[in-house]
Amino acid sequence: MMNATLDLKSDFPILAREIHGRPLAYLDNAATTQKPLCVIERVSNFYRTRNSNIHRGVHSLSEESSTLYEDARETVRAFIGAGDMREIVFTAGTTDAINLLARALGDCTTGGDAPFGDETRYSSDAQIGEGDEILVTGMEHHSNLLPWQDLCRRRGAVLRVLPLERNGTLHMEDISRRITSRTRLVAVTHVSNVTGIVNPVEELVRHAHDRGALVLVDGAQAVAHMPVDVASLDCDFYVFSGHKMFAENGIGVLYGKAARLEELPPARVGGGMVTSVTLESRREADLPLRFEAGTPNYPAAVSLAEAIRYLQRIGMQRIREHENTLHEYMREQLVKVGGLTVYGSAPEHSGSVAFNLDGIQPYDAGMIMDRMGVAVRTGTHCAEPLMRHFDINGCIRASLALYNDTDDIDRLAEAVRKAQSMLG
Amino acid sequence: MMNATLDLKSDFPILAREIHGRPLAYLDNAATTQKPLCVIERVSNFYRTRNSNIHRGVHSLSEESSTLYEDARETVRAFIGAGDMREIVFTAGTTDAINLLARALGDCTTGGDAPFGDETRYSSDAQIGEGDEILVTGMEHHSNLLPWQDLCRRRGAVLRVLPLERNGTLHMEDISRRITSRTRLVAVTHVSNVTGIVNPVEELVRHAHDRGALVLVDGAQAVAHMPVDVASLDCDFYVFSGHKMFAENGIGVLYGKAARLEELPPARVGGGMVTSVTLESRREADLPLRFEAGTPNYPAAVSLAEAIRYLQRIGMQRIREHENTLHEYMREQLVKVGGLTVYGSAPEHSGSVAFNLDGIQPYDAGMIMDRMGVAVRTGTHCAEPLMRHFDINGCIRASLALYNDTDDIDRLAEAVRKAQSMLG
Amino acid sequence: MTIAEIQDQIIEEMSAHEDWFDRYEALITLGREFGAPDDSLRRDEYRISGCQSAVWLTAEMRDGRLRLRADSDSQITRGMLALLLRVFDDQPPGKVADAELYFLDAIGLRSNLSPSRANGLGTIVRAIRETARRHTG
Amino acid sequence: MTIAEIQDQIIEEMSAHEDWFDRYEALITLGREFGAPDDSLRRDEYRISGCQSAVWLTAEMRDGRLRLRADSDSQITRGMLALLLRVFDDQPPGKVADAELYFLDAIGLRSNLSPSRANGLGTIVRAIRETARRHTG
Ligand SMILES: Cc1ncc(COP(=O)(O)O)c(C=O)c1O
Ligand SMILES: Cc1ncc(COP(=O)(O)O)c(C=O)c1O
Repeated sequence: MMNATLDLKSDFPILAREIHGRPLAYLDNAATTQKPLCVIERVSNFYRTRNSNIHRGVHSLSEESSTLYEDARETVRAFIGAGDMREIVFTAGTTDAINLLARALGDCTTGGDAPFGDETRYSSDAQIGEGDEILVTGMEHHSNLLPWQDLCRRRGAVLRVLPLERNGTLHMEDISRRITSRTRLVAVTHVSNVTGIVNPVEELVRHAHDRGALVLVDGAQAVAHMPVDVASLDCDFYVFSGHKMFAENGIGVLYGKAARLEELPPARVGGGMVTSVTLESRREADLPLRFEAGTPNYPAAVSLAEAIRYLQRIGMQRIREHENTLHEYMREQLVKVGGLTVYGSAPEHSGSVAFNLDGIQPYDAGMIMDRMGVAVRTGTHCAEPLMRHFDINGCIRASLALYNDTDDIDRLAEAVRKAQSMLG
Repeated sequence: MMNATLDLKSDFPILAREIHGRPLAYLDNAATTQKPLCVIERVSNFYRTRNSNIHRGVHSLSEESSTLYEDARETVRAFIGAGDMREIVFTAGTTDAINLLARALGDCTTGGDAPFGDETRYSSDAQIGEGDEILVTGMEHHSNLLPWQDLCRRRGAVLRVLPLERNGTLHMEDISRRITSRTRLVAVTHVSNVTGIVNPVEELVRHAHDRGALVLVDGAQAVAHMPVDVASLDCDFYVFSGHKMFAENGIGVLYGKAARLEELPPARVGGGMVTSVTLESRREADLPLRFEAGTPNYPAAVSLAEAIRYLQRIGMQRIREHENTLHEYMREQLVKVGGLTVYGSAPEHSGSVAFNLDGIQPYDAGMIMDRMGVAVRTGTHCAEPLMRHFDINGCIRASLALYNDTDDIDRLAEAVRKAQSMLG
Repeated sequence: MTIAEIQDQIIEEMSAHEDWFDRYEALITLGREFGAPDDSLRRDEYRISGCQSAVWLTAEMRDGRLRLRADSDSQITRGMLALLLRVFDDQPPGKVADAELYFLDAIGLRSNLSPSRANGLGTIVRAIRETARRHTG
Repeated sequence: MTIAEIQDQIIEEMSAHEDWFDRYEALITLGREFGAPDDSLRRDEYRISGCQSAVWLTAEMRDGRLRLRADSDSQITRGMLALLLRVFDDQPPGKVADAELYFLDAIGLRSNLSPSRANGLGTIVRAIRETARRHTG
């Protein structure tokens, strides 16, 4: 059963750390992943030898930085199976990408007029307005909920919610009822950051496209854990964060089909996204630069490319199998410990397991587990509607990445027992 | 005259690089600065030993990261003389900070209603709307122009421009005419990123406050070069980028007076900026977290704190003197070379010198200078209105930082001569 | 007893517990003994924001002294509240506002005071002091 | 001459110039000899975006061959345009669209082709090829 095991801990310097005199068992990967040495050194070397601002500087350093930045874009493109580099917009992260998209979809008009900027380039039909509907699900991270809530309120659109089954999966039978001819956008997470449930995204996309709605998939919890191919998902937008996939912080991706991005005005403006400017007007650069106002975080993009190469050397399919095996083992071990409730179960899981110890506040348990060297996250996990669905105030979340092993899980079980004995 | 000379090149690994067989003379500091070894190693060590997502995780790594992040905020606060940590909002950079502010000032209302979110907390008076005026200057970077252009068009406000004198300084006599009772905001750069002209910000602030207008100062070209004290400037908002002050990319600061920030709704929403969420509503966190949706770039904040400590060890006043001396020397040397025009002159300069070689396109000159190992920037420098003011299509910009020395300037002069001889 | 005397007493009691687990075991026991959950207290208006666990706090003046009531859904936090109330409850508000708080440090809870701590002990202490300040002068 | 023959000729001529400065000196001379600035060409509608220097390009078909005109405000870019037009002007559009372009590499201008280059040589080549493609089939 453990044959798919990877053995990668030594690639990650931080995993050699001790916490309160015990080796670190890091199970907070859904919050952020640790970085392999190759990524840390890549960025450090970049700053030591290559760094210079990009944007068509003519000197050599600037050209080297620019080339590496565009190479990183190509690496990302290939990694997620996008057709064209113009479809890869670098952002500061998932939250940033979703906010950028939400603003572009609804906040670039002057009271009903066409969007402005390079007016002729955009389609005012692409703007979400009065009476339009946006559909989110009951398991979204706040970052894929609040921007849509706000957009709906600003533009007079209506936020609809696809409810969940008791087990935490999407209520798929409801889909044809919830996606109506007024639905303009479906915003859904690929993988729940709490339960680890993998959503049937392809099916959702088919339904949405049948009704003429666009689909944004929040891939923050997916890209580090399984092969992702935006072409076969056929979603219109896909977003994720570098820091959750072994790259440094401060970089994220907004993938959008070129035809969709072409329709949208830039919602963030400034240096680097224009080809000419007067005090009254501007001409905007082509995709993807149009959406990248300001100095981009090109060193973090370089780190993302390095992280992707690291992932590709291991192989996403192998990573998926390793984590599947561990995920099952973790659920088994928790059930064996007993005296606890696991939230959510579905045909397909990835990454996180959420649970609570009977009669014990997750915060208290987390404190004890930390002293056992086990890093888990407790609280609402930025998913309060999902907490309400399970009728809890919060829970413990243990979440996996490629470097975890059965030893980490055994340590988790031991720490849970300790918390139970102290708090029970 | 050279007595204020600093000798810091050896702190910056990249400055030992060769370009086309010649030592690098890096004079593109207004685009981005290089990083001292202490900053590069601080971040690398952070990722090796401390990294974990912040936001009130209970495990030790998360607490260490959180503490370092908040320590960085305190370091920034003290560095710019802000009164309170709540006034320091971390952003992805200057452009990001200005866009965030522009959205918060005008795009959080539903057609004339009060701003929403935690409605009771904000003042709808703080929102800029129909007929209100925003005043920018003729020397702004596109990042401090386009967001205001867009805001005006979205909200029916009017963009006014404070014109420049022939020498590139602000037309200060015009001020009382241009700041009217309808002026809501004055957006002005502290230092021009092209001419290096230092603007009389305190005077502008006094005029603006007399008329009840707020002032945003774009400090991107100031913070690395001179002591900055927001309390004595008395501006309402001050923004800058880490990467232009020896820190890593992907971090910037929006300083705002607490009373001003309190009035403003968050224009970017998601995880981390709320204390509770339902499908219909939210309660927002207090300042500054309210404005920091998503996983912040806490490692880059740590790098910014390290860069600030580096600056403080040298002393901002010494840096200012060193750069002043060099700046004068650079102007002198260029005049000595002859056959060129320097743009802009003012009582106070910092950082950049902009010029053109007679009859030679800046792009051509830049290519030749690069081959001489001298890195300058050519083009419009994201300041096209200023180019139009000087009636040029672009220019060469040589810009200083604390590690530059007279040798760099001599190399600049030599490279200029070479370009003239090849192209003249 | 004065605030200082109570702190010294607590330090003496807790010093019996050598390692972290013993100390927290004691804290949890204190939390358990802290009294039954009080629904009149567990109301949104009394809730202190900024702690991961729910914490409720009220105060009133009686005979020139600050009378505090507090509760939490976390056992560990209840244990900390038990200690804090032992120190601060039934003291003159001026003393509460200004007292040097050294016992947390001495019994190894100091790190819990930092503003970024999820338990918000620092937040609770700040809330108590502010309440006290409102009741002085 | 065919596109390949012209490229070989250019490579031979330029190989006389050993170091970068000589080569660019030659390029600049080519640029100077490229002809006077042509105002009928220097119009916004002909401008190629994405280069730091201004580049204008037009094409028409004459006798089954692509007739190109181009200009730039940069001397160095004019030199490059001189070479590109020597290779591509007055050739059948199908050949222009598909020809392997190896001379830039051989004379040390290859790095100028990368999309992030400020001079946009790559952008110019792409624009020429697209124009040619529009005039084929
Ligand atoms: C004066 C000024 N403002 C704003 C910016 C934009 O800064 P960033 O690109 O870091 O967002 C710059 C630099 O590019 C600048 O020089
Ligand atoms: C599903 C999901 N969406 C969005 C986010 C937000 O990502 P970030 O904080 O990197 O912007 C997260 C993680 O926090 C997440 O798990």
